[in-house]
Amino acid sequence: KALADSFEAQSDHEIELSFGSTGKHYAQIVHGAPFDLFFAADTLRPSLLEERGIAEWESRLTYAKGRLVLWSPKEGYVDSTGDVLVDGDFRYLSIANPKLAPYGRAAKEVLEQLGLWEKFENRIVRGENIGQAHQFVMSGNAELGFVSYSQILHPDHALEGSYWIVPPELYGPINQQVVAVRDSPAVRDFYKFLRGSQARRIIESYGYELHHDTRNRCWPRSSR
Amino acid sequence: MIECRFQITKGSFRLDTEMTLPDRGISALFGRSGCGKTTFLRAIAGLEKDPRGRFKIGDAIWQDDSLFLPPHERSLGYVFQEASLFPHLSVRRNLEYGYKRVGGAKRRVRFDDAVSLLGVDLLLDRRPGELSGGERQRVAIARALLRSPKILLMDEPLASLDEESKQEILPHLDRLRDELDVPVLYVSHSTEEVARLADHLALMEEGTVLASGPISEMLTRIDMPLAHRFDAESIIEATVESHDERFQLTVLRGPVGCFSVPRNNLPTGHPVRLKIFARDVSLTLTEPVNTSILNIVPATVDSLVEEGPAQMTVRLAIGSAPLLARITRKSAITLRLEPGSKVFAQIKSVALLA
Amino acid sequence: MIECRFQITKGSFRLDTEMTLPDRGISALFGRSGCGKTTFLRAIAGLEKDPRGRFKIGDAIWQDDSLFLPPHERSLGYVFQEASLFPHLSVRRNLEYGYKRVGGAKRRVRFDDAVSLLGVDLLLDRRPGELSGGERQRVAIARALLRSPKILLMDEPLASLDEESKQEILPHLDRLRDELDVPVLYVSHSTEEVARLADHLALMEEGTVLASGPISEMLTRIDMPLAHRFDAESIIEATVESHDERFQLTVLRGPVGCFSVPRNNLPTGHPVRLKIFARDVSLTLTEPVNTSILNIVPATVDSLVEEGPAQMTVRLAIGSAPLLARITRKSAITLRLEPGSKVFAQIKSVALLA
Amino acid sequence: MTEGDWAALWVTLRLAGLTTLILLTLGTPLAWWLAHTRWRFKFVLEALVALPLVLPPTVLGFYLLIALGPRGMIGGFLESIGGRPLAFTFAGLVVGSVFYSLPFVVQPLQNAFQAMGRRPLEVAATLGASPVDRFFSVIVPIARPGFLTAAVLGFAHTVGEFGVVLMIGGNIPGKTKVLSIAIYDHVDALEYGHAHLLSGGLLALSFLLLIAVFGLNRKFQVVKT
Amino acid sequence: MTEGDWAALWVTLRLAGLTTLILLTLGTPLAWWLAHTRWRFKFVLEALVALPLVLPPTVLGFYLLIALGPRGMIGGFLESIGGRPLAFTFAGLVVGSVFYSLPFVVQPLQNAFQAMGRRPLEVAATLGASPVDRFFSVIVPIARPGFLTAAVLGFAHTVGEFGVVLMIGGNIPGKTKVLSIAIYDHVDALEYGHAHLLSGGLLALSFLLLIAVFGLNRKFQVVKT
Ligand SMILES: Nc1ncnc2c1ncn2[C@@H]1O[C@H](COP(=O)(O)OP(=O)(O)OP(=O)(O)O)[C@@H](O)[C@H]1O
Ligand SMILES: Nc1ncnc2c1ncn2[C@@H]1O[C@H](COP(=O)(O)OP(=O)(O)OP(=O)(O)O)[C@@H](O)[C@H]1O
Ligand SMILES: [Mg+2]
Ligand SMILES: [Mg+2]
Repeated sequence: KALADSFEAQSDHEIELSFGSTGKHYAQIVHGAPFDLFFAADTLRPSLLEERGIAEWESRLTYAKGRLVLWSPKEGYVDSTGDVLVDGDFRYLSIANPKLAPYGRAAKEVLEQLGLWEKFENRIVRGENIGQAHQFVMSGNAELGFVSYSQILHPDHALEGSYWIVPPELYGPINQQVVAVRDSPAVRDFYKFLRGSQARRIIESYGYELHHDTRNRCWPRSSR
Repeated sequence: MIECRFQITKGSFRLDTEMTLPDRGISALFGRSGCGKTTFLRAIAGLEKDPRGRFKIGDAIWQDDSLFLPPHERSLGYVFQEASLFPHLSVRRNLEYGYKRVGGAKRRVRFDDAVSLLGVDLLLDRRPGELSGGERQRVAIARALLRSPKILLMDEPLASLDEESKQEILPHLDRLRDELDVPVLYVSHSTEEVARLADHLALMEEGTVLASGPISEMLTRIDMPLAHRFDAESIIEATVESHDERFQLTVLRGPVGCFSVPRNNLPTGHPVRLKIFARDVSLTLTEPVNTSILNIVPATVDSLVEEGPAQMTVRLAIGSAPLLARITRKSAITLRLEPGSKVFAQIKSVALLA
Repeated sequence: MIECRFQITKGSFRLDTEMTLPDRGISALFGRSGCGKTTFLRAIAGLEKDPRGRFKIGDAIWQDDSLFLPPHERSLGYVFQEASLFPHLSVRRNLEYGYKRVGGAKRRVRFDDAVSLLGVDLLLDRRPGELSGGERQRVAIARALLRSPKILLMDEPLASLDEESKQEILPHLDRLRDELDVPVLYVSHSTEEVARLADHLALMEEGTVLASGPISEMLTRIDMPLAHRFDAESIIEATVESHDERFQLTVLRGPVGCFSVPRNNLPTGHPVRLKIFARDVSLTLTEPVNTSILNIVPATVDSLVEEGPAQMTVRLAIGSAPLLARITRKSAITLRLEPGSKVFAQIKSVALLA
Repeated sequence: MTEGDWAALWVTLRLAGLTTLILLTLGTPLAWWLAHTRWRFKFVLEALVALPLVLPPTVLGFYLLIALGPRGMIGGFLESIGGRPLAFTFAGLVVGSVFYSLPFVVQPLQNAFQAMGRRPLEVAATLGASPVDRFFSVIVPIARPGFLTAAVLGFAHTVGEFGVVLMIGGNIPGKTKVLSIAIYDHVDALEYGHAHLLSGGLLALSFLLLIAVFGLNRKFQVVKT
Repeated sequence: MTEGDWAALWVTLRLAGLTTLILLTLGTPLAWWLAHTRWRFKFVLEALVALPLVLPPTVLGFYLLIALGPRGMIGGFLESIGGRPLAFTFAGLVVGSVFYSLPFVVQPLQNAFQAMGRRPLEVAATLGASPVDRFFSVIVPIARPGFLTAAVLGFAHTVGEFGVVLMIGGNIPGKTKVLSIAIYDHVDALEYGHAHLLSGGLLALSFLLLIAVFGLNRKFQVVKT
């Protein structure tokens, strides 16, 4: 959203945003939704769109990489190494649904790496998306949970509680991709903007890692 | 004339009627509980559908083989057996419901008249749930009248009313008949009411019409169940002869001799009807004297029928008019009555009705 | 004794009654539409709550200052003014509803008896929506009877029934009164029914009890509206004297002289009541002869009251019993009647009721 | 509240209002027929009407989307007769909401019609009221509690519903983005303050609306004995 | 169907069954009271009952979650009396569903009670039926269409609902994961085949259930005049 605001500020295009789960929007685009750009939380669905010829070929661009953190609103509850998990002194651990959300998939991988997945199976609550995972923790019903770093860095909220930034080795990358569903001057402008430094600053300030994607650098081809 | 023919099946009950009724005056429908009176009225109203039924009133055909007027296009007023007021409307709006739906030109009953006639003035702002049983019934009658209908169907409209209310309403039904010329089809279990009101009588039994005819004929026909009932009665037509101011009596000229009744204001020569209960008629062989009975007429015995072991119904002729008398068998034998016997019929004057 | 006192306000209507009724026999409640009869019955049933009301039947107190038995703990049978059958139950299950809720030992009316008495045998498997008006009413009566109640409240139970059905049901109500000793509180607009059935009569007007007393007293009290009505009547107690096999008559001994009525099977010496309509009594100065009237008794004029301009009500004494006669003023003057005059009262035998 | 929120509120009110209107229009004859038919298999239809309820809204929305899409049955048909596809349009939202809220309207109405019986209609007919007249002068007022329930449930459910709406509408601001989605978005984006504000506003508004409806209803209570 | 699906089905049926039962138990006295009270402000209560409907389920779930949490009103109270918190438990699901489906139960019942009037109860009382007896022998059968609608709407809505359930339940397999969430998951994960299967199964099952309910109902139809 911040990206959109800033893009609107610097160009004469207007953007209308539609939020929702990646899977839902995927289904909608397949059935003809009038979207120009599709920001997915993963790489699977943009590539599917590309393959099915619904999106512009090779327009996929990984614009950011998410970072997973284990967070609790309680001060000093989560240590900087994640040992609180091993102690298992909690009632509920919140994650996003591994099946639906890349953060969930990542969280599951972390737990599996630590050999805790089986142990906690019945104490893990799954949000539909990373937003709900955050709400479970925020409301105090789950003591801690795997959320995205961007959530606890959110500029609207003071950073509170304690967290552990999970080392990226413990999970596969959470690549966030954008794909162009339709080609238009505005879309092209946006792509240009997205690659620019201002966009990269915003992305970083929201707690994402930048991704150095080379493969998609070619779209849009100027030759078209 | 009103002609009707209906065949309607309801469960195991079958209504199968064919009947002609006069299209003026009051026709009474008489019969035991469950004999099909309500079904018959509903058929006339178009609420029970018989595709092969027929109904014709005057020149207007309401239904026949090719036509079926829906109920709301039949100009009729229907007083249901249960008052059936609209629960969501006040009494006033209940009354207005039908009234408003009659074109101004066709209105022949005034709102205020119906209201005061049925004594519901004070109830106008109540809800039906706040009325007594009799009050509901009166509102329902007023509502039907305000429809200014071409025919009035009344299913025991006075059943839950006290005698006084009845006495107040009955004359107005008379008037309705006479002034507005609206034929009325009237279901009642009260022979009193029927004899008082009706010009025509149809007897029903198990879904069929047993007999139908002018009231005076029906009440005295000895082959009809009615004549055998405890309260069998005769109707005699007469005209006003004179008024006796001193004793406040009106003298009526009947087929033979005169009858005295309480004074009324009818002009001389006006036709009236006398209703005489068979049990109010006693017979003597010699002319009685020094008696409080004013109405004594010579009569001839026409026929005698046993009425159970102890009683007899004697059909008399006064002039050409029939008159029933109910006496004990003992009296009949003691007095040696037989067809042709000359007797005096004494009728208590107070038992005569206008 | 049954003692009751209720004060109930409904909108602008106010019921304020205090009354003592005999706790056996049939008490009739008589009054104009809207005078509070239904409200009174509902109060007895506990359906209208008056916290300061009082009701005592025999030794059982149903409500007083400190006690209020809810309706279902009052052993009563209530026939509502509208039949009010349960729409979701068949006729059989409607009847069983109250029947099943009476402990076996307390059952005093048999299921089959009530069913056949009210002639609803063939209707048992129907739904209330499939019955005629009179049929519904009969089912409601049977249902109340099957409750084997301590008191029976009946709100115009026979209003929509034909004469024949009434004649079938009435004797059984008599029997109920006599055999089961259940007091009955009976609302009716029919003086005929009341005189036929009731032992006690309470007259209501605008929410208050105007008068209450034994029927024979009430019907002949000249200060009571009832005696002035068109169908004023007297009740005379008598006993069975003998039976006349030849003419199928029963001779009854009254206060003075004998009365003949159609033969019945009552044992000699059995007490009976005779109902005599004032208008069925005619007076003569000389003993009539050669007449079909069997019942002629000597009487003394007690008092005379004008009844409108043309008529008079004469209160006679036969022995000590009161008897009303309705005659014209002309006759009264012609016959020079005055208190103390000796006359013969002629009463048509068929007008006597058992 | 942002301009977007106002737009969403406006879309919501239009959607709920229009849906309720259509539901009452379609639901009334259907409920009347169900209440009075003697057709042996009406219970199958009754079951069918209630069926959409058991699917999760998003899933129902998904199937509706497929059906409405250019390759779907309805969408394909519409396209073949030259109509525009319904998905992602306001019209599509209305269709989806109507479909989903139908049982809330049909069932209360059917009950009200059944409880009423035929007698008041017969009386009205003998008093000269034509069928349309009877509908407005007798059926509507006597079955009023049923209509009220139908309207309230239908309206409130459409306001609050968002699974179907999100799926079919695609959350396009000013067109198919309704307030419920806006609130959801705020919650999802951790903008709790804004979400509280909108929720509070929606609740307050709805409460006032409901109070008005039920308060008015009180005035017309029918006394029954 | 996987083992997980069976578990989800089982949780769903238990949840919907229990919720319906509780709804009927709580809703009946409330509806009765609303139908017969002459309290001047009952319309406020009526509006309150319908209010939860206007919030999107997920948002409602969110607020419920906060209320149930250790710092929330309900959660705090429960904790202070030594109870266990309700979030992410089956019991919590039930509470949430009851809260959310209440209007679907209260309103049809209230209408049925109003349409019935007091007369049948008075008759039953004079025939010796105690209040409890009257409830089962008169109120239930006469208000049966109302109970049926209440139960069907309450049950179906609970089966299909998933926003509140997901929020409060936390989607724990075998414990709080219901079928609607499972189907949703499949759709969102593009496992359409599986989603179709489950949806189809759920629809078929529900259809059979509804057919049975409405079919039985047919047998007891009351004839009204
Ligand atoms: N809810 C109410 N609000 C106002 N007045 C009422 C209400 N219910 C009854 N009334 C009035 O109370 C009076 C007594 O009613 P009740 O039903 O007891 O009369 P009733 O003697 O049984 O009459 P009927 O013979 O016509 O049945 C009537 O005048 C009626 O209008
Ligand atoms: N739906 C039905 N199914 C079966 N039989 C029915 C149905 N409706 C009416 N009947 C029967 O039809 C007959 C005629 O009913 P109707 O109401 O016309 O009688 P009625 O003459 O008006 O009687 P009452 O004087 O008791 O009102 C009755 O025997 C009744 O039992
Ligand atoms: Mg009838
Ligand atoms: Mg009454």
